[in-house]
Amino acid sequence: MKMSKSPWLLHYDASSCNGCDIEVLASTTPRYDVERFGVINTGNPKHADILVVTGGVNNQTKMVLKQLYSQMPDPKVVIAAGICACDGGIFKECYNVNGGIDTVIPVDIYVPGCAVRPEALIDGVVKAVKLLDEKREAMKNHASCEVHYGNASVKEVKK
Amino acid sequence: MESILKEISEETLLNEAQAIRAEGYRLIQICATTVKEGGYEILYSFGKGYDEMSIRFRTDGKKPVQSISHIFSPAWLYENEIHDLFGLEVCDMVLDFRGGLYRTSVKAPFAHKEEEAK
Amino acid sequence: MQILLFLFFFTLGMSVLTALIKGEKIRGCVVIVGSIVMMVLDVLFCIWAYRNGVGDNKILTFLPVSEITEKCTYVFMAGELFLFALISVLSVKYGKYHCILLSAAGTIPVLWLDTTHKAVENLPMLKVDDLTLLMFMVVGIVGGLISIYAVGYLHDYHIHHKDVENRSQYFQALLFLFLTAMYGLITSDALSWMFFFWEITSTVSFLLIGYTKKSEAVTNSFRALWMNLLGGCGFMVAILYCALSMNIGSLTELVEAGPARAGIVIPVVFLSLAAITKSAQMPFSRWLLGAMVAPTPSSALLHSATMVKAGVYLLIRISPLFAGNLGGVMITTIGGFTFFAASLLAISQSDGKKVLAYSTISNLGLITACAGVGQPAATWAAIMLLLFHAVSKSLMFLAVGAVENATGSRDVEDMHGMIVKFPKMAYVMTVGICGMFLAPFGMLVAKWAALKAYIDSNNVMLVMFLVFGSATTMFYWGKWLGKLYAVLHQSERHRDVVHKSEWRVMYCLTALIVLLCALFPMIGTVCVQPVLSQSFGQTVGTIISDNDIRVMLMMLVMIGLMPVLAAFLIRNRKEKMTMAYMAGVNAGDDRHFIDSLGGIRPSYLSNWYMEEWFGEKRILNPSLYLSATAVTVMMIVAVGGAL
Amino acid sequence: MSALNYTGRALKNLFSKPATTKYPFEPADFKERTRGHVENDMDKCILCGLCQMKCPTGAITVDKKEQTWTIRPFSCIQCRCCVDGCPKKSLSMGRKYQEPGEEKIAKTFDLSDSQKEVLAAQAKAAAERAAAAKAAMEAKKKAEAEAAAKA
Amino acid sequence: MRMTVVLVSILIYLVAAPLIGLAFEGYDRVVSARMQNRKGPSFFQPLYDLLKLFQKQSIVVNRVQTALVVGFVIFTIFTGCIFYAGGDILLVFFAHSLADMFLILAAYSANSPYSSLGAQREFMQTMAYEPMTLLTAIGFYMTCGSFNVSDIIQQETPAIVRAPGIFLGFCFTLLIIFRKSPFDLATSHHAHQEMVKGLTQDLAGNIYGLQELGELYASVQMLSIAGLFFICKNPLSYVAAVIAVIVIYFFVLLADNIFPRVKWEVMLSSTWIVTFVLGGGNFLILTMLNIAGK
Amino acid sequence: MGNRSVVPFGPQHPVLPEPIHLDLVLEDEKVVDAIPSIGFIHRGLEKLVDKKDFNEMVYVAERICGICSFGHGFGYCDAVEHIMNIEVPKRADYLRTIFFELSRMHSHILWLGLMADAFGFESLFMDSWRVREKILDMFEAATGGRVIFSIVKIGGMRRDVPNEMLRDFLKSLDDIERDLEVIIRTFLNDRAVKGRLCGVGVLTPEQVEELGCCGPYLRGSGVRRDTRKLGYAAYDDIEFDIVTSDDCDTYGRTYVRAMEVLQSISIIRQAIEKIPDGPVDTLVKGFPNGEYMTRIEQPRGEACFYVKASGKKFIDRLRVRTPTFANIPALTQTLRGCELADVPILVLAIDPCISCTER
Ligand code: SF4
Ligand code: SF4
Ligand code: SF4
Ligand code: SF4
Ligand code: SF4
Ligand code: SF4
Ligand code: SF4
Ligand code: SF4
Repeated sequence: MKMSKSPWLLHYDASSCNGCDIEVLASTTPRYDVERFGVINTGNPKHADILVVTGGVNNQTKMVLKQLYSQMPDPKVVIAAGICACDGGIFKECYNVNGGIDTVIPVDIYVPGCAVRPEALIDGVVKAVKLLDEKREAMKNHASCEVHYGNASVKEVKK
Repeated sequence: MESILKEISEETLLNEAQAIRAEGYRLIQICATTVKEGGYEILYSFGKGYDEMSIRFRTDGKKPVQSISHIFSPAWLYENEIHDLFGLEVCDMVLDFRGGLYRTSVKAPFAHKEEEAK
Repeated sequence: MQILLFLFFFTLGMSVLTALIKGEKIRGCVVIVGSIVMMVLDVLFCIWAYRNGVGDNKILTFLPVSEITEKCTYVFMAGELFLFALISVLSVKYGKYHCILLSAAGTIPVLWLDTTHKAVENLPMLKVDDLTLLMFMVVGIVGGLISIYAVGYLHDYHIHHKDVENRSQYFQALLFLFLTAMYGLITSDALSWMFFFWEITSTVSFLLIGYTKKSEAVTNSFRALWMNLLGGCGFMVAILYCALSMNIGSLTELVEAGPARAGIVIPVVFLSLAAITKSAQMPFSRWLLGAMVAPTPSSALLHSATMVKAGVYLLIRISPLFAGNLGGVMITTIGGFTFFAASLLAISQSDGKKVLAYSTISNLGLITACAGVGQPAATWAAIMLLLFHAVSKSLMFLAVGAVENATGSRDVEDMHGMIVKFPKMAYVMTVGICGMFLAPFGMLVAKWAALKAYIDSNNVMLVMFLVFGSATTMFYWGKWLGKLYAVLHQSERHRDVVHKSEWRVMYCLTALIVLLCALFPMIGTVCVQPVLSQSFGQTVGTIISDNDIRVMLMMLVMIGLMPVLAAFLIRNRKEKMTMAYMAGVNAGDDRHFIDSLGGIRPSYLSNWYMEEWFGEKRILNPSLYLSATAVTVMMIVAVGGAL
Repeated sequence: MSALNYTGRALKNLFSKPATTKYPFEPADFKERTRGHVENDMDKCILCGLCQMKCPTGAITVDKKEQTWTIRPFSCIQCRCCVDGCPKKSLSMGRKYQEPGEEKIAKTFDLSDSQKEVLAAQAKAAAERAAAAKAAMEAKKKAEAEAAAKA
Repeated sequence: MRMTVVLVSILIYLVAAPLIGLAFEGYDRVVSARMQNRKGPSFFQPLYDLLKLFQKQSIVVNRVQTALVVGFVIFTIFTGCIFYAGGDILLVFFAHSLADMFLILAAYSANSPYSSLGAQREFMQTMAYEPMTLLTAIGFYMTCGSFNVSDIIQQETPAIVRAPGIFLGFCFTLLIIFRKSPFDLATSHHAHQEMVKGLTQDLAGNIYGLQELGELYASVQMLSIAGLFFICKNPLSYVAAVIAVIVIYFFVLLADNIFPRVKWEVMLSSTWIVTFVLGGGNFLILTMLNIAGK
Repeated sequence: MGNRSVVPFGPQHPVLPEPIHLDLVLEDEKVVDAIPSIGFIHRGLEKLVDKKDFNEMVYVAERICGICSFGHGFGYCDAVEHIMNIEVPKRADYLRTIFFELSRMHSHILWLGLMADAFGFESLFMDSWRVREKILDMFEAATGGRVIFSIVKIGGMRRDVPNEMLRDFLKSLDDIERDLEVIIRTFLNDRAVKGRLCGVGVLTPEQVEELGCCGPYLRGSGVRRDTRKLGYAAYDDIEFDIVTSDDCDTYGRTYVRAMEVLQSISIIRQAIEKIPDGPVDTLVKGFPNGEYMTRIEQPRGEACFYVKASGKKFIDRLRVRTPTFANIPALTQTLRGCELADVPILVLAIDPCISCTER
């Protein structure tokens, strides 16, 4: 069975303006109902396959994002939803904005829009789901599960 | 609606605030602005019904600003914000985040640039 | 017979001996050797008794009226006077005069009875039957083990409690004295003898509770004393009534008189009163909580495993008399209610010993209720409960005591992460806790039997108490168990300062629990069944079917195999370790998070106690008033009806 | 105060058609004014660079040398500012949004050939005009100089 | 002969229970979505979810937890085996709470705030529903004189006839057991609650899959018990039981969709009151009938 | 520490679509202490005045928040228009009013949905958001955006809305009103729902004034104040009553929001009826010079836009005091002593817009 049949998602707002967040949420509601594709909005990184991030990542939320990413089991896909998440958008030049999720964790799919449209998000999820399958294959071929940690693994602190 | 703006001096802040409180005003907002000539001005807006009354003073930012949070209880939020964004010291806040309200990448981003260079 | 007497005097001698030996080391050795000898004797005696036919439904009676018993009576009278004097002196010293009155009220009539020869004579004074033997095993084995444990424990206790005067000599002597009295109590058949031993246990308990001489200890000890003395008065009334108006002087005669005998309800009710004070049933439950100030071995031995069992032992003895009279109603109501209310109260406690105390009260309530039903099946359950409870609870007490000595706290909250910090202890406690409430361990089996018995006796109220009470029981044990299992990464292990001897005792008890679970069908048929045949003159049918027993044994085996299986499954797995979820703000590990001020704050996880719902403030007093009213009303109605 | 208020609606929903769109199995219907993405009619653009200046996120680059107009759709916030500001009305708002992708692409458009010619012609014309002006200027200067010399 | 019947039914249970469980969940997902005026996922979605979980990397917070989850699954399955072997229904409930205890300990072992809060609430829920489940077993005993499932299915009239109150009370507790609104306190199949995922917060990947598998077995078991109320000697009663279970489940789903989540106080008191009134009342009547019958 | 648990609540938490963080100290389920932390969304956009000119700042202002984006754009424009003494055409004023009220409707319905979600009433959440989509459709038809409209500008509106479209709006409003009936009834009358709302987070009228609260939070405690009565845009010409509730708890706040949705429908109907024809835009010349503070009533309450400029292309200071910011001290107050299960409800009760709070 393919992973793609059941993508569970975790949404995190890394300093967006809300516009994209409500659209992410709206895509789970009756009009767009992403549950048609098996999507469940889990609130829990440990159950999630897809991390949907909105907003351009600020200084304070950077660490949170990294942690959430590291707590998701492989295979996993990151979707940057909205222009802010893609490259910082109108807030790119703000002193506290990193500008784009990819400055902090690896991004697999960029979904543009300000705010991101639910349709675009659906397209993004469909793309992400294909990637999930690919990553699953890659995982099978690799002896280790460490496919995609990049800079996001959080070291355990020894006391 | 009427709207009054009164310039005061830094020393009289607490007295003024007390007087305004006694008249039954609530706090609307506190806002700091950098002044081109150097220093900062701090604007306190109060409301009573639909009326608005503001007081404002200038400070050079060297000595701490008095907190009015024990006169107007919600003031701690604004004052912490001013502390974090403008780098102004505010003393005697009822809830002091000690710079942790906004953990910005640039410390006190709104402060005068010269000070940063120092 | 000789073994019995030897055992009796050996234990008494141990008491005197330990009181005399000053040197701690030597005394320790003596106590350990003595305890082992005592246990051996105890077991030998049981074997001997069985070989002499006790198992075949025979009863061994000893000491028919003779010269010796006559003399014994004088010894006992002297003893009673001594107890009275002791209590009086201490009461005067601490200004608790009501105790003198109560003591006098209990002692004088009995003395009067003996001196005026109004007492029923020509009685066999001692009697050994299956129930006695069961109690022998409980008292002997648990008592011996705890005495051994006490050696190491007291040593540490005085290291940690510098403010308490070291009187361990006295403590150990009292333990042996208590064991002697307990042996006496369970072998006595004559009511007056039993009463004597009964009063000794009350007094020893009083002395042990006051061991530390702190003001709290003193207050609590006097509370225990007056309640127990009140019970003693009840006992005394029963003796007087039996002797004077029914010409009955022994338990056997009383039981043989049968529930139908006119007026029998009066001694039954008063004996029940004595029993519920001793077994700390509501409204007399508070003394047992107070008793927790005493060093742990005394809590384990007196206040959970043996002495408080004397009350329910008496009830089990007279349980045939409860069938269909108000005494039975009173006992079942009080027992059932105590079971439920005490387990609710246990939820709100975080002090390990207090939880244990409430749990003891609660379980004793269940046993009381079972005995009060007056049916063989229920009594079967009562005996089983008594057995399992004695073992599991004493283990729990010892474990909590050991933890307290090792970590300085006996609070359940501080046992967080025991599985990492102190794994051996966690496993021991797991067995103890599971033994108290989980299938397929002992207590649950007994509860199950109780439930069936209640249903079959059509006692709706008891069923409801049991059904709700077992749910609440699950809650407080479960959350304790949970605490042990929190895995705290990178935490320091506690230094294992628990003495080897203490460990051995705990291992023995652990093994005993598991063994009891595995063997309970056998125990049921070999040891318990005859008791019922003796007292009810009928056998009970299968209480738990073979099928169920098989299933439960399977479960036991599966639990035993769990670690192995899990190890096998986990082996060679590619797992990634992550930190526990903390809403994304872990500060490097899973014990700290980044707080609102941007600093690092330890996260702290506590169990629920729900003080507002189940706290002592909310429930205790209403329960006490309610049960006190119930007891009073029912006693008045019962006695009034009989007169 | 009543209970079970919602039962009716829940049951009614159960037996009625869901409100869910068919997208992506059927195309989405966008409104006429929907701001999807920016389109440039390269037949009209004169590479004046106004849009680049006006764009608040800097999503547009106008390269006059290469004669290209580039938009980075992953930076565009569909504010329509460029469209409103284009002097030639060469920009418009397409209704379909930019497709999500694995990379943040930039779309570069060459000026259409006809427009290149137009621009070239304009440039030429401008150059000629300039040349003419220069010539005129010089002629004027010369004339002035001559006049001065005469004087 | 009897042994073979037992073995065969256990075997069927082992294979069929997860499938039936998945079917019920699929039914849940589709019907819930439609009640919310959404199209919803396909009927097979729960199957996809489960299979996916087993393909995920396992990330753990510690190994004790894994062992405990394994214990939960094994004992849950074992509980069902007792039931389908015709065993003692009281024992079924006891074994069930043992299994549940493993799950709660697993949550405890994570030592994380939400797991631990979830564990506390799960205890609370267990405390709320346990009296009713015990009364259910007693109800069966009162109506047919035996705790054994194998005897219960042989009785003349189905238990529902004489124990309707107990049946209703049991259905009430099903809301807790299935973690449905208004009683989805410890965890629910969705997020969006103050506990995040509560009890299952720190289970991930295939370990979480295992836990889900266990829950499937458990829910089939509970539905079977609900069905048992309708079963008697008459083979047709099995059809009635199946229909009844489907209907009961529908009402569970309906309740899920028309109630907000309540607080634990409300859950505990309402469940206990229901237990006391419906369960206790019914039990009292049964007892009186018994006494009168004698 | 006894039986106290210390638990981080957020920033990533399913009941919080936006990250805020609370340090919760729990005794069983009871919250004995709660310290909020903001800053997870802080971008520092007020500082963008140095980089974007005063016209471009409209786009930034709109993106202060995606929920009442229109209000923020409008508030900023209004402040600048006051400084520059620009008279906005009447039609633009009416259009602004209509958009404002549509925003309020969508925001309140969104809130109702989230509230339903917070107490675990999933189908009610779904239903509310289904209805809300109809309002978004109207937005999209008129402005081309569902969330960010880019329709307001300094001096008026960027695009007119044709009268036919306004008439279509009226039809949609009828639909919405019908759909809302069951939803509002469930919120306000259902016993179980009331069980979750009544008596939760009680604040007396004195307390809310003292704590500087605003918006439905204020009116839910019985204080009659609505900044719309200041009469900006076309509010002077329109009749409406201030909705208040004397319940002083979360039920009161819910009541106010639910009733305000219906009120907005009536305001829009009046506005569409009265809207004059004409231009929607005036020419803006020069640069602003001076300072002004606009106060408007956003869905969540009173928002203040303080603009200071000194006659240059770039203004000196933009300061936005948003309603959520004003309500946070009250949130802190109500959290103490509540139950864990009420935390989401209390957090939602202020309708937190962290995005604008932290800017
Ligand atoms: S892309 Fe636009 S709508 Fe989305 S968060 Fe950024 S500014 Fe807001
Ligand atoms: S490996 Fe980790 S979990 Fe295991 S004991 Fe060590 S620190 Fe604890
Ligand atoms: S503003 Fe218009 S004409 Fe000028 S470069 Fe841009 S698209 Fe071309
Ligand atoms: S629409 Fe706005 S953001 Fe996009 S290119 Fe045009 S000006 Fe730039
Ligand atoms: S609140 Fe929970 S149950 Fe409701 S929709 Fe959200 S996740 Fe599902
Ligand atoms: S109050 Fe909130 S929703 Fe309204 S404009 Fe401000 S940020 Fe937007
Ligand atoms: S109110 Fe704010 S935080 Fe809550 S969902 Fe809406 S945008 Fe997000
Ligand atoms: S927090 Fe308020 S002002 Fe900010 S974006 Fe949200 S609704 Fe708008």
